[in-house]
Amino acid sequence: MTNDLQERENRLVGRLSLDRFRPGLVVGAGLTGLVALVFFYAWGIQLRDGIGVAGINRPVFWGVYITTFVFWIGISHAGTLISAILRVTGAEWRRPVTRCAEAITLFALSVGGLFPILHMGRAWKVYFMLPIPNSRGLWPNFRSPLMWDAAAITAYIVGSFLYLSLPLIPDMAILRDRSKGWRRRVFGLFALGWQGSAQQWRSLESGIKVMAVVIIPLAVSVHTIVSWDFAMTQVPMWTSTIFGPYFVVGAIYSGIAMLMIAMALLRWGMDLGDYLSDKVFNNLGLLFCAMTLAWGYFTFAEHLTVWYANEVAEARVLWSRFTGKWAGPFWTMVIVNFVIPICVLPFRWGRKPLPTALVSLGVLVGMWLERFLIIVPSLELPRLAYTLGDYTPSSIELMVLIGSVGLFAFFYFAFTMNVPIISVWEVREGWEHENSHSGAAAAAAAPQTDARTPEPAGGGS
Amino acid sequence: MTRWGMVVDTDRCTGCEACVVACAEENNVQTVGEEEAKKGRAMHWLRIERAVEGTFPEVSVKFRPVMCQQCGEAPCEPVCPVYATYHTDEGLNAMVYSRCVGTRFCANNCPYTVRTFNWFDPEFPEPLDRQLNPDVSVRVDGVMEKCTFCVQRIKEGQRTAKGEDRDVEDGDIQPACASACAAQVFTFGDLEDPESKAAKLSKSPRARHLLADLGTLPGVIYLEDQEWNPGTDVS
Amino acid sequence: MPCNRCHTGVERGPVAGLPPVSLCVRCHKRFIPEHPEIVKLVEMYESGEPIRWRKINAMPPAAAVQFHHAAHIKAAVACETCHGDVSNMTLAVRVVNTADMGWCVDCHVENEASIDCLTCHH
Amino acid sequence: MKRRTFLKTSALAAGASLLQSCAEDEQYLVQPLERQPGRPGVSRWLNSVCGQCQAGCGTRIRIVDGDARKIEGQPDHPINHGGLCALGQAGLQDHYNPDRVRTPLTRSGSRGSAGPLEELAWHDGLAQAARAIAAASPESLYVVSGGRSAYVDALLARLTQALGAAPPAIGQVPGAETERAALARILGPGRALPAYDIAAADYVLSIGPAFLDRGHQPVQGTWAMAQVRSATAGRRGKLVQAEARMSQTAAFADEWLPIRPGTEGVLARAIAGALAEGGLLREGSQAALYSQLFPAAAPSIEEAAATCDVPAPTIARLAAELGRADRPLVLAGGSAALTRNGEFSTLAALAINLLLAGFDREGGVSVSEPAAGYDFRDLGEIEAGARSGGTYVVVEADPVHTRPEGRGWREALSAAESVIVLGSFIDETALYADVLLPLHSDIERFGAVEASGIARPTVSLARSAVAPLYDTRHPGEIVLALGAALDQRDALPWDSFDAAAQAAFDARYDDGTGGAWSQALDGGAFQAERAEAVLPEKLAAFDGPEPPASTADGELTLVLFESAKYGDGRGANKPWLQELPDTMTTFMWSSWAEISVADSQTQGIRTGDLVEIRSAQGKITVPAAVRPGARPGTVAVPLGGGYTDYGRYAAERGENPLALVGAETVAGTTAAALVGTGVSLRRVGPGDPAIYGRGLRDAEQIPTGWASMAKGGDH
Repeated sequence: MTNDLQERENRLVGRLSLDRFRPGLVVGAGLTGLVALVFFYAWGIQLRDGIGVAGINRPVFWGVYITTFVFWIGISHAGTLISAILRVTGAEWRRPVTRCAEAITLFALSVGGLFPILHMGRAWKVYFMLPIPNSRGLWPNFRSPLMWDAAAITAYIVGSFLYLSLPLIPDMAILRDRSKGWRRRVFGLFALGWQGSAQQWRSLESGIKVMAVVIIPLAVSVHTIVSWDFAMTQVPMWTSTIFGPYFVVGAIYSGIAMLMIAMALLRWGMDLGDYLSDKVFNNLGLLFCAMTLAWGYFTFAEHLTVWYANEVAEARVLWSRFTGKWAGPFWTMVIVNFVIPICVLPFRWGRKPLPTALVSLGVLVGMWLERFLIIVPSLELPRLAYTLGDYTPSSIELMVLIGSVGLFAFFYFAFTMNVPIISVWEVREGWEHENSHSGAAAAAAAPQTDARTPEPAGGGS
Repeated sequence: MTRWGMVVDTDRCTGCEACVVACAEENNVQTVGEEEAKKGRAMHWLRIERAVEGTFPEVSVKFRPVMCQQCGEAPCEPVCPVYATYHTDEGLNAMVYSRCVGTRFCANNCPYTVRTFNWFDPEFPEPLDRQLNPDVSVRVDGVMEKCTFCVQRIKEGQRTAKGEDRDVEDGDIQPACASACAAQVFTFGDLEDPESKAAKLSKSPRARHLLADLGTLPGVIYLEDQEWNPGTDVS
Repeated sequence: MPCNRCHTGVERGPVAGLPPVSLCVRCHKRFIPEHPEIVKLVEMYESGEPIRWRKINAMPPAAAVQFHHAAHIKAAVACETCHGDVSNMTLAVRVVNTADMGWCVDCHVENEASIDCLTCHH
Repeated sequence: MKRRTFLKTSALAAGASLLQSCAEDEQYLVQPLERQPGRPGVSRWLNSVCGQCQAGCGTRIRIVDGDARKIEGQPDHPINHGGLCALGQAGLQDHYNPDRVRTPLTRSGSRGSAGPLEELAWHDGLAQAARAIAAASPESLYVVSGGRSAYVDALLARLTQALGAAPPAIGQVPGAETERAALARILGPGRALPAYDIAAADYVLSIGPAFLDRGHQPVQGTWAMAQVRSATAGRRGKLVQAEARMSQTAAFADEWLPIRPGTEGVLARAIAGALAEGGLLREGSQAALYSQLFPAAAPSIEEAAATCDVPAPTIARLAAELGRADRPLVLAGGSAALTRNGEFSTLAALAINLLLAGFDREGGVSVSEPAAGYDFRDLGEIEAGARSGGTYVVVEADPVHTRPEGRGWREALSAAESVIVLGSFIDETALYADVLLPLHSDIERFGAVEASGIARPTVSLARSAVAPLYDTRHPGEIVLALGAALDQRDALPWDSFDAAAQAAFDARYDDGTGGAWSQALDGGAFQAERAEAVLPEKLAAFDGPEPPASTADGELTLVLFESAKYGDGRGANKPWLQELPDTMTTFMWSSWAEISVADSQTQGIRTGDLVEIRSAQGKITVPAAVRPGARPGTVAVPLGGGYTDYGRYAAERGENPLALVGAETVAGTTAAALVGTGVSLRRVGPGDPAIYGRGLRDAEQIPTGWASMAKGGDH
């Protein structure tokens, strides 16, 4: 039995093949790294010449940057939140998913977190927003939703980092024990002296459990607060009580979409079909489908109330989305975010890797458009109609947007190259559960397996 | 206490825009050039809105100068993460350029769209720079700016009064727009002082706030016979 | 010698100002006329070029500070408080980091002067 | 704005910018050699006279550390009462304009281009100019002045007289020549302009003049309308504007009559008829004089309604309101004076005041006497004459830009023997100059302006407020210097312009004590008593052409106007004014064509689209501004666009609509007919003009919700 498990573990680690040169990953990292350079190039131009190189103007003071900020923060909900929910609810099929989902969170947050700084007129003064005691006697304004944002995102990034790194410890130890030379020393460093003792397992398990419980409200709060950047204002169609849950649902929706794409690529590129199996896609697809419905419901509710109330300033924004200059993007969003998913995901054939990945691609585009359509039409149509605006993104903004995708992908490639993208010990733990269940059934003896404290046999070697 | 305020009699406004130029002249407001103006980045702190109602030949037009309303409950103030915009004891909605980090949140939340942003450093080709008002800081790129009620003139008036050991008298202080206006559209003064001209005018039955239902309690009071419907005042 | 003997603007306006070079020259023709710096001064005067002095206590433009000398003189702030003991300097140096807002604020707080931002920044 | 070059790497750029923002910029203090006026950093306010137009507003200049920082109106000035217009406010950008001519220049290339211009010493420049004038025969010496200062013009008149040449031609407000001619038909020959006491009127009917936009006295007009509307003056007065174009004045008016251009006279005649027939005449009404002037029966209200496109009941109501008002006033001229039959329109409107007992009473019409004792002629007189060769002296005027293309200034100046220009900028006329003598700005010069179009003769006076920035001179001083060089010391015996101005002033206004001059110089202005407008016993019947000018079928009528920000174009080189959104259209940095909603629909034109306007004379392509207030069948274009040169802010911006206008004159005068040219309109394609609140261009596309959709869209 132990040998069998060891065999399967060897095969998984082999697939992850961290010790081999993998041209696919290297080329991927290289290409996305180049795209990521575009991000820094464009930002550099902006710092040199002024924020005016972006297309934003008066009255559309926020544009692609804030859209993309919300987009990436939304993506970040993929991981940690989903993995935490699945962990807390004890969904067994989660095991191969958690690591690649949590990585998305961390990197999406890192990329998204750059945007509030990037969009500032004077990015070099960002320290004004930090509560550092200073001789001026000045303090940040904690009444501002932007400060709540900063606090929430910082907390989330710390929490996500911990939540990603805790379960990484045993895997690092596995890698340490399997490698030689300098690699062994490096992995050893990250393994933090993991020996696999019962005491260590207990601490790790309780740590992960606490983090899983903590991270869920944290994630919900982050996107709620992001939504309050808008909902707290007096801008037409931003002032909405449902923005909090609406944004959270949208965030999870886009997060799952990103996860689906990542999983499909991993499965295809690294031959991980045995682990990121059809069953995983199917289950996640069901969740995806549920989020489609939830997102559709919120979108419908949001627009219905505005339409029915017909308040002048809000109706102007609404109709610019329905039939005005933003009708194209709006109906595109409806189609890729709702119509297509709802035609595909309810069916078993639709929850296979390829269809879900394609649907997800559409959802990512749609969710970016959703944020764009929340921000731009409202700002273009302020209450005093004399200052009507008009916004077209500039090339710099588009470069930053594309570059940020590259930056995110580069992080992800680099991570996959160096860290097991599937949590080896968790998967192995799952096999142990399976075995003990089937073993118990076969023996038909008194159930004595203690599923509560999994004890990886062999001490990880 | 003092609450600086301005009464604007729209009935007299001819839309000549002398106030707009006077404001730029007094406050070192940069001109951005044609290309930037096309992008909607003109910096005027004060604009003359005009509403056209009806169809030919029954067309009527109204003019309305709109500048920072110096709200008592200003939507721009709480959203600034660094207190770059805040409320002073004298009822001014202050804007501290050197504190501004340029999130532009205040401008989004201003229902009057009166805040303007420095997208680039200003350029004053020599010798236009010699016209700059030394009492007003020239703003650098990346900071927000807006009508200040000519705070430099308020400070100057208060300093003069203090130097002469007296209180500031009604009419001592005039913002640039008010002193430029041939039609005497603007009346500036202390709304808390019941004897001031502005306070008296603000009690007029024609007095109203712009977008009053937002509860921003502006310090600018318009004298107009009826409020424009914000939904139909474009043309 | 009192500072305001030459920097005459200090009691009346925002800036202290510099005396005209002719005034410097008039006195210095009698006092230490052979000092090399004074010789330079007289030469510059005679060449008809106004003299450009580098500002020691300069506010960066981005600080958007409007400092008013007369208001401080009226409040009986000594010149030395900010400028140091210039009379004993051969070359004026910055003794106080006037670009450090905390320094200004401390003094304002101590003397119960206004610490409203608009007092200085506009 | 910087053009981004994508050469530097992002890392370098980012690093450089961060370093730059950390580094403390070096700052310098300049120590002056000698004592400067004023205290360092402390502002002084000195009086000056605005020279941006002929109105003569008194200004005060805020000076800090020797530099002018701000212009404001003099609070107690009799003309502007503390106010100023946008053009006047922007006067500092004349003074500090980076494109000002800084030294005398002479041409070494061919005329008409910015070609090589060489710097010149004043001595040589004056000598060259004097040689050219001396070489010219008196008949072919043409002196043209922009009319900014009557006292400079008086010196020019003396010089031309001494040389035996024709008097200087003075550029004037559009319509002025016609208004003067019309007034002369009532008050007898003379060169006075009608002046209106608007502030004291309680009912103002303006048939033509957009007197708040520009015109003779825009700032005083604005002040006066504030008095008319002042709640403190008891009953609020009323303003009715009859004008083909919806000007700012029309927009401000309580009622606007979008009259068919060229029919203003018919409306005025019909109102007069209704007044007489409706028993609305009052004590003092000069009905007899009126019927001598217009012996024919007035058109009926219905006829007028059909001709003018103004509803008959409205005409009847206007007559009734005029008749019942305490101090009614009818303003004449302006845009109505610019059509082919402008003299009839102006006279018919002016003559209503006869029926209202409006001459020489409070809130009525009086005369604005021409400035002290000098002879002048209209620009049109030069244009009408045969010109070949000739020597031109142009003082603060730009006839090449501001006169219709059909008036032939380019050809005349190209063929001239020599062209001497006194000006501050390389404008279109200066492009033809052989010698360009640069002038002091308004605030640098000794200001002496005699206002026109104001009832009480008013002289605004001020000393130089700031030291000259460059090697420039006062135009009056240049004329004196030319006089001296031409051995005309007898005609121009003064050493300085202020002495010359004082002599002219004293000759007219001094009571013998000499105190008026110095008092006015210190106080900013002098105001004499109102000149009486003595009505004659009998008037000759008007014999000029009456029928409205009509355009061919399918053609639109071109309406040219002076916008509040560009004026005749002089505002175009000031960035503040270029970036000022035109109040009615919100266009910036460009000229535009105002097109009615109806006309736009037939061609599918939207605001911002480029349209080609074509006339028999030429064509221009400008962005369209579709205006609900534009009269169908008209196209209105502001003057002041399309400079080929005039500095960086004006050059190649918009188009000059005068390219469309031929040699047509207002019948009976030599004035250019700026309204009434027949044009065709064609959409060229989409354009990209700078429009404030750019969404406004798509206002018609803004959805406003289901409630208004049900009503069929309301915007």
